[in-house]
Amino acid sequence: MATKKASKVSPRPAAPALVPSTPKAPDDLDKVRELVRILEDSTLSELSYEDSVIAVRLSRASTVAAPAPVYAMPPPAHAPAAAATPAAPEEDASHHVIRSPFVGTFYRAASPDAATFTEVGREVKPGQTLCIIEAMKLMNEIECDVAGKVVAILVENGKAVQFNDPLFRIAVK
Amino acid sequence: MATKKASKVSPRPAAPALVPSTPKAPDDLDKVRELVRILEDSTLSELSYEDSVIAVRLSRASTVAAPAPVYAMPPPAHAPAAAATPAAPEEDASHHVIRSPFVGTFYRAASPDAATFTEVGREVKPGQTLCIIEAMKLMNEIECDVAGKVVAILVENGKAVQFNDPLFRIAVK
Amino acid sequence: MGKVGAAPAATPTPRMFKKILVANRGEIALRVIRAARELDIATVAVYSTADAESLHVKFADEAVCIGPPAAKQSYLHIPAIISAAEITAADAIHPGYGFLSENAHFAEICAQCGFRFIGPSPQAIRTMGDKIEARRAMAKVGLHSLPGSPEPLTTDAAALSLAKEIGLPLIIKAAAGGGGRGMKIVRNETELPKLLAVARREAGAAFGNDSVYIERYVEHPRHIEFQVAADLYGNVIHLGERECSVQRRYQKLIEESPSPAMTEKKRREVGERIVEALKKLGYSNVGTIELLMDERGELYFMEMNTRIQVEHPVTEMVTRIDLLRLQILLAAGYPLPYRQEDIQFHGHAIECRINAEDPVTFAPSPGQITAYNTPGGAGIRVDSHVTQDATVVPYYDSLLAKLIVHDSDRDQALRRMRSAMKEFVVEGVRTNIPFHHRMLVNPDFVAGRYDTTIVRRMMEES
Amino acid sequence: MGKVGAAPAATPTPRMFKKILVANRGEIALRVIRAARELDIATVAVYSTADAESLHVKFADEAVCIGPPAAKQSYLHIPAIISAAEITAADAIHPGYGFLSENAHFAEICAQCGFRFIGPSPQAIRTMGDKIEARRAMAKVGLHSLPGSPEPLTTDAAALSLAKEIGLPLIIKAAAGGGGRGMKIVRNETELPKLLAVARREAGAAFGNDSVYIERYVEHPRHIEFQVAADLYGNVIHLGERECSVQRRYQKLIEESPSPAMTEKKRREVGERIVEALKKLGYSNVGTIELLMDERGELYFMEMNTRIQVEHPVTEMVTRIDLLRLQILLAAGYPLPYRQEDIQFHGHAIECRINAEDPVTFAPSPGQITAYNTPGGAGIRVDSHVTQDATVVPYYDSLLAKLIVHDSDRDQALRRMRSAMKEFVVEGVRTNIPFHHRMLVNPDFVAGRYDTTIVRRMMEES
Repeated sequence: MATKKASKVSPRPAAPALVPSTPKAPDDLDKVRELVRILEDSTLSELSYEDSVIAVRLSRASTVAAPAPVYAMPPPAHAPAAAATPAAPEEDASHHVIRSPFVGTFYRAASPDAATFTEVGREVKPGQTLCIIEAMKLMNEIECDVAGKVVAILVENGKAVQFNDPLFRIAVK
Repeated sequence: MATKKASKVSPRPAAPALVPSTPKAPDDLDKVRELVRILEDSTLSELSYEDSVIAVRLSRASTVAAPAPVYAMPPPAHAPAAAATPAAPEEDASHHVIRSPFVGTFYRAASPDAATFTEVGREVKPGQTLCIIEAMKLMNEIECDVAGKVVAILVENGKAVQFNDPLFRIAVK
Repeated sequence: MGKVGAAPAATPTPRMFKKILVANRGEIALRVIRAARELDIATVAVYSTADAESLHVKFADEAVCIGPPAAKQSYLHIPAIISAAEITAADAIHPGYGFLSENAHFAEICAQCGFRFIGPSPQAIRTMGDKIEARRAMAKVGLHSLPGSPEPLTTDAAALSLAKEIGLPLIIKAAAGGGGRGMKIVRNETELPKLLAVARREAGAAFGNDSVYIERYVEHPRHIEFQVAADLYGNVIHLGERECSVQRRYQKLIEESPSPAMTEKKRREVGERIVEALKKLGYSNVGTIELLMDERGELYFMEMNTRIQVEHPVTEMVTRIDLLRLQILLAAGYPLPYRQEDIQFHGHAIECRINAEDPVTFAPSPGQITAYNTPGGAGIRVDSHVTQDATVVPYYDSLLAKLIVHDSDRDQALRRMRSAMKEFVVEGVRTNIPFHHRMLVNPDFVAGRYDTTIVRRMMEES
Repeated sequence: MGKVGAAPAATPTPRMFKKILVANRGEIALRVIRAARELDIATVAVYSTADAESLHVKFADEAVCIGPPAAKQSYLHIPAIISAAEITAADAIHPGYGFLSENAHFAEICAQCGFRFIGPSPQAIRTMGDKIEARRAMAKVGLHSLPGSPEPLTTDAAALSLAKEIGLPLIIKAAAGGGGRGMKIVRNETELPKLLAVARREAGAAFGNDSVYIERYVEHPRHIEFQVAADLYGNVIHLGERECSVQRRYQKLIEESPSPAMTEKKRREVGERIVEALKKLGYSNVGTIELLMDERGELYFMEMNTRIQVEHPVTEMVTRIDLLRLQILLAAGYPLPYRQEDIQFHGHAIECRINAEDPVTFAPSPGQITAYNTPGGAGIRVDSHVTQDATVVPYYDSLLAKLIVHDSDRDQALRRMRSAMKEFVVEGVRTNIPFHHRMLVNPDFVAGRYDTTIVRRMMEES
């Protein structure tokens, strides 16, 4: 759902016909401009200013920069997604991302006692098993589809993954 | 609306968004123009300004410019509005518009046999009766508030008008 | 005082209206438009320039702009409304609630100008609009108020002597009042003269009438009200009660029917007494008898509202009777289509008012609605005039929507309301939705053990 | 054939679910989430990548992405759904309608994996999923179908001989069919062999099963269906009928309850027969018996839907019973909370399906919703998963919303629906709202004299 910022609006046409010219900016108005900026940069809704020369009052109807609509409270806890981002290494568009083709549980080794299939920093090649996604008691081996080096492992061992969740980040050779 | 007969009223300014205290020297108005621009360029909804010469209050009711969805089918037939635009002469921002201060019925003469109060092309001056709006059997004379020449009469004799409907267009002298 | 609203000498033949002008705005204007349309009656909306984009304007068959934003020059401006009815050839005017709905003068002018006023007679409005008059009229026909002064107090001595009779604490109220203005609680006899003077001054300033009276003050009152309906032929029924004790500064926030404090026996007894009273008074059309329930469960007459109420939907949900439709039919001269024994109560209904206001300070929050989602599904009703991209204008009340749920019993209705409230999304303006989330899990409210102090107590806890 | 859904050997103790996974999307997913939440049961939404922004995803407690947009790889992909239930530790799965809701294999896998399937037994689903099986089972327990072949036809000679017995016109239907595919009407005996061959070929292509049968063809049938509910302990009730004759190519567009063609006596008689039949079959959970009413008012069994229906709200409105809540309670092992005599019918309910489709060509119309306003107020219910700014994706059905009204009788319900439909605003995609405006004033529909040919006839008139 789009959020419309109140600043991008046309003025109401009802206003009396004021033909805008381009006058020079008097010093007083520079002060007004600066005051507008101060209010806009704040979270406040009103500002009054008075000195020996001018008196200014500014207000805005409601807080403007509405954030994206937050539907539902309590917000839906996308259970697996929450578990799926242990550490976010620097993203690099050139990196190849291996994503989960299934909903299931992510394992880095064939069994609790076995060695992990791979580690960060290791070379990988096409066809090599990177991990297992368990779904309906079936152990699905997820194979690498490029040659390169593992830059990041994005899911913790034993955690749930959804379809399309990123699992590995690979720097392609 | 007055309870006495044939009350004399001047039309309200179309939109009281701008109330200059003592509009005189043109450089004051330059300042107003600049203040309007400051408000329009901002996300704010109100601005009051006062110095030793002028006092200005600016506001905008809403900051919406989203294209209005076309609600409802059948579309509401705004009965009086439909009748209130017989001929739309070329609009000119410099023209002064006399608007209806009442809901009622628009009459161009004091009685069916009497002469019309004015006609297109005639000179008018402040305080001169332009038409009658009948509301609750009361005949309310609508007076002119500027000196100038009638450019257009925007409502047909005997038709209903709403609050704020444009009645006359005057070229101000 | 005799009959407050005796049927006119020439009782009209039932004749359905052709066109109703709706002299109101917001959700209630839309509610009237819907009721009329469902009876194939054409509708005229009136609006101020601030409401040109409102749904009631868009959904009526015709619409007339009647004035600038200020209510005094638009929705309260009788000549503009009458003129709008004249130029659109309406044959009846529905006043909604607030604005001119309890203005006897307006009801009279409608009649004089040939428009049927959809409500009771001007006389009934006038009697019930004066609290002291209303209490006197109701006491005569058997509905007693809290012990207090039957007449406006004239001297401090009279007040002191009465105070001794009633006992402390007691409360001073404006005769023409409402909304808490002019009210003072007296807990100590010595404060009485001072507070009396203050109350008089406030009442005079607020209502142009400094008459005040005193009555016993109840520390933990419940606000319970009975919905009534009457035709022009002397038939009167009640449609059970609503409990409206969730209030902040006399503004109702949550209403429900039935009241957790009411028994079937008491409903029948009090209902019968109310019906008898209104028969004696010759009241017609719909109305609400507001009662105060003290800590011992005794009910006392407070006032009568001679119009439709904001919270009427909870009664509609438990009785399945459309009160707006009924109001129109009764005003058009039709006899009541129900006898008392036809009125049956099913399940439980709750209404939460969604206001555009700060959830903590309760300050109004006008602005543009940037996102809007109302709950739907089984047992859910939403009455609202708001849409996404609409602007909430600062000139009128802050009511955005009424969320009403119905379910098999109170516990299940509360679950349904909690569930639905989670789907209510309003962005761009602040609302009291967070307040409702809190109240709907408040242990006292959930248990049904609450009174009009519950909001204050809950706010203080945080 | 014996009992299709005999209670499991170890009848479970009633125990409320803790977490339900909703194996569906759109408005029915939201409907299930609401029902669960009102019982304080947590919910898991599953969704395809196309539905990531859907309300069912936003309003569930948890959500799991199960696959790409294609339904076969997401909402129809059993391993993905079971895995989602596993990783979220759900204890029950609600299939909604469509997708896997009548897939006996899925119901079996749910049970094997330890998830309660909220619906009848796999055996009941399987029996009713095969039309010939279903007809045979129902005929045995006293619910007869239109005269026709009891078994799939094997030879043309057998078909010809049967055709002589039944009389013309007759219709050829696919045993595994639905939605009109594989159906052929035979008006002339000589056409029979050719049409039989075509029907077989189409049935084989569409359903992987070329079994067909023939039956008497009714030119002006009404589609009437009975809602039933049954617990695991042999108790069965019916909740009256719905009429769904406003159809276009077997897609229902408007449903109502009660049917204008039904009498109280017939409802009781047919209802009792249905209840007895389902008791004999040992059916459990909710279901719908679809019947065909011929021109003489005789009712014939067509098929049974072993799931909740799109149009269930009209029954909820007239009975005030929440069918989704009931479905969950029954699946959790609770006994039916109502006896047949507790079921009372109040007033009249109508549902209009609002589809994102061209009002004339009925072609789907996906896109972004740029304005959305749903009607509200008394007697109005909206079940919708759509909001302003939402995108209608092209991968699934075109249902945007169901608008349901309730009122005191059919005439008044029609007025209410006409009034509410005027407030239904959808922009950005085309909808069938103009179709509804037309049908709601169609003289045959208004008079209640209509059958399944009404849409075609109305479209031809224009």
